[in-house]
Amino acid sequence: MINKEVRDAEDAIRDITDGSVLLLGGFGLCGIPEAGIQALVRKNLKGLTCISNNAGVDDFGVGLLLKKRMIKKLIASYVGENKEFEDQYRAGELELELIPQGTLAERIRAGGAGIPAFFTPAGIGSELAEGKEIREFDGRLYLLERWIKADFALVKAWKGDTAGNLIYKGTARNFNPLMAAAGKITIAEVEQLVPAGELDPNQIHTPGIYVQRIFQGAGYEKRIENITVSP
Amino acid sequence: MINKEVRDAEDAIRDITDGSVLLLGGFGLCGIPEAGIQALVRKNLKGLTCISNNAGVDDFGVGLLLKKRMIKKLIASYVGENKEFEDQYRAGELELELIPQGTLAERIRAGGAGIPAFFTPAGIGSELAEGKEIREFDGRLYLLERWIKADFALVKAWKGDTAGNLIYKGTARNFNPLMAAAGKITIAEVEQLVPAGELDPNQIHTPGIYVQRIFQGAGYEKRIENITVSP
Amino acid sequence: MLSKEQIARRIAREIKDGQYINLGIGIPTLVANYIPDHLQVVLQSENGLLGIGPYPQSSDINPDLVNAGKETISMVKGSSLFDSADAFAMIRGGHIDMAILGALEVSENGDISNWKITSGLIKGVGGALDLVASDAKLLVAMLHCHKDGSSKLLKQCKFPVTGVRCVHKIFTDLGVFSILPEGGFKLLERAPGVDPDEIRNKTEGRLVIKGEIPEMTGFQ
Amino acid sequence: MLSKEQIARRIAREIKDGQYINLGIGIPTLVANYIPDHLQVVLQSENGLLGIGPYPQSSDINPDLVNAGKETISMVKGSSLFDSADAFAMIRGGHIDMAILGALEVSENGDISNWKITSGLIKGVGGALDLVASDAKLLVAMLHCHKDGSSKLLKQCKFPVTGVRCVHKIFTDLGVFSILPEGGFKLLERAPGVDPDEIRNKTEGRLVIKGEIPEMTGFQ
Repeated sequence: MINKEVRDAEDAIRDITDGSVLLLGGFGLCGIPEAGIQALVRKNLKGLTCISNNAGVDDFGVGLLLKKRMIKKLIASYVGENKEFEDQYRAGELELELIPQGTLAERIRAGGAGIPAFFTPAGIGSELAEGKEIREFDGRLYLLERWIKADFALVKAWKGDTAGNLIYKGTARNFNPLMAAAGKITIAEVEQLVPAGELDPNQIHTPGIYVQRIFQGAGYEKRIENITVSP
Repeated sequence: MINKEVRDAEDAIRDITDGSVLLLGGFGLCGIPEAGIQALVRKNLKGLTCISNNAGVDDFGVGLLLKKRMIKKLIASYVGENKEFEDQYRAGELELELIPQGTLAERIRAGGAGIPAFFTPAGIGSELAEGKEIREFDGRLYLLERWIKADFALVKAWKGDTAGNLIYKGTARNFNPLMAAAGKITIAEVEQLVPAGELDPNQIHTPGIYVQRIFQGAGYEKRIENITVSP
Repeated sequence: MLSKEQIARRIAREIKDGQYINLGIGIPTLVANYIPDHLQVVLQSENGLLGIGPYPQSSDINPDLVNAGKETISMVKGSSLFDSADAFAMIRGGHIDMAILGALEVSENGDISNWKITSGLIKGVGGALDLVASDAKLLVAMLHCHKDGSSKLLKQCKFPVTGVRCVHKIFTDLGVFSILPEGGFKLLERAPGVDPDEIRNKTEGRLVIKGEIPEMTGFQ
Repeated sequence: MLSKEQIARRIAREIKDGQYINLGIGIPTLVANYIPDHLQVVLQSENGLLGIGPYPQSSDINPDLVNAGKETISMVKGSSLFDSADAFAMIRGGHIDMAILGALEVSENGDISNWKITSGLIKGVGGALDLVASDAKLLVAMLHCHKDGSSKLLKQCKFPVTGVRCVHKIFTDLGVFSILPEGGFKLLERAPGVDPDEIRNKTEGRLVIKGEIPEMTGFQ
């Protein structure tokens, strides 16, 4: 096996530079690469292109990168809960590309799987179809969509081993496995890092081949966006 | 949860008829739906179209359907170890469509995922590209390939629950999860069937939504094609 | 006139045994509370779960288990977890039987606008585009009118359209409507105490009322 | 002249630390026996495994664990299992660094024919098309000539082509060859006791021999 372990988040993001294109895992604040984002904030880079389903909130997640004005372009499906985003966008300081969530997921999956383009029905009839190739298959219309790849992918898992194998937990899985496969350099942070051989090969969600660097993060806040309880 | 349990293989295949299009899981003889195939043999149907990575061997797996001349058309990636196949093919009694293994897997995955067509580099320059649309993306040539779906999918898993959730074992997973998603009616046979709630939701390989019928098979032979041992 | 909870209760009656259902944010989420116990149905969350259970007890809150509205949830027995590509493969591939969504507007030919828009800015397209383009039967749950009193049942959508000719039925505080093949909202049921004239006044698009329209029962 | 085992031993020297490698059926499978222990490499089986180990002890045979040649195998520590779509996503997506395949023929511009063909009938296309179309560095392992003495290193392939301009290096019982950008087999090394003239006689395609060609070492 190939040992992918690195010291910490700083070490893992050492070659991310101004202008890098990043995939950032997570859905809302669930399953986001907290340690990697904090290390990016400390490094204070500029001109990043960030591909993330959401933009975090003003003081957590991808929102921290927005606040420091590190992001030039954001590619996402939903940027609701973020005032910082709105201000920068209205001031013309931030580019935004909105992509339907399923199309975003499939485009990233395609990037990892070597599929340069595919057809999907999502978006037909909407303004998101403008300028895109439309084709009929079996009497139904579909849009042609391209793959998405990135210089780096930052993903968060529950458990991982030194060979880079990852197991996610609950709905914190979300975009993480797709992004892990679509990053040229994939950086995985985990809550528990174990030696290769300790995880059941049959239960691995992300095979180690997709992960170039792995480290165990500490002090995960795991902030919850909406706490809802049964009476 | 929705209870998908049926009595046995006969009950599960009750509405498969002459001329049905079937997806059959497995790689070689590993992970094949043994009980379902035996029930099909007993039913002695005609004119089936079978999509399976391999054709089994003369007296096991898909080979049993060939022997009874139940198959009109075979769609596969490799049909090496089967003399019965060769005889029928040379006599013009059997149609054959050979598809590169990765393209076969991705076309079935596309069928389950609602992607009517996608581009892949496999086959460029070969005779398998003849008549197919070729397009360049980022300086490289790709073939357009269509989805594959079927009336029925017969898959085999290690464990399953009454909600249709499946867990495979070892390399017996292979084509089974893809096919489970691409069958209009998916019939899963398992070595152990447990009540819904007993499997860890985080370890499910095939979510129950893809499975319409499930039963516990008995007396699995699990024949090995090539026994190889270390000295 | 129905409350939001009553709209959810009415929609719950559309659910059939054995269905896999995706519930959108808002009124659709409330539908889960009214699904009859004798029905076997499974709720999907497009961030990666089949088998949404009720909100957790406060002692069982799990930050790694949220729904598409980012609310903490629980799982029922027989649940399964998966990634976002698999979640939308299920939707796009026609495996989800029914989707219940909120909307800003519906047009008389069944177009829907339901993107989150704040002062002219589209804040998100989310997962709705995949749901409205799928084979799932699409039910819309919304109030009949905007806060300013203007109708949400229109000739043509004014907001950007999420999907075209995709809505099957609409459930508002005033009634239940289907979309006619030739276009137009066909009134199927009236909310208790609401007469057809009120509905006509509050519906901008073509409204078709044929014969006696039954009043919904079970809300007394 | 090298035995099949020696061809495999020679190829093993091409392997670099940290590589993910797919080994085809035949001579390539033998390469696994000669990978130096100090290298961290992972072998992929395209039916769904990363981390192929040696053949099992006879007491550990597991029918649910086979390689792409349908042989019983074992797993090393840190292995992972996945389905066939994921296995080929890895290949197609450029995650596999090197593929070592057998071949029926290679042409001087790097085309490869390696389909299983029995008396004119293509018996299978298998996974080779995806491997040869991927970004994996493609090494070919084969005997230099067919049983009838005819060359397998040709101007143009006679059998149906699996992939075009994809072969990086060829390892035969007679020598090691690279494919020149302008076409042609460049002789890099001779097998012990084989002189360039013999190689020239047995190579139908354009053979380029520049300067002194070193004899392989380590096979005495």
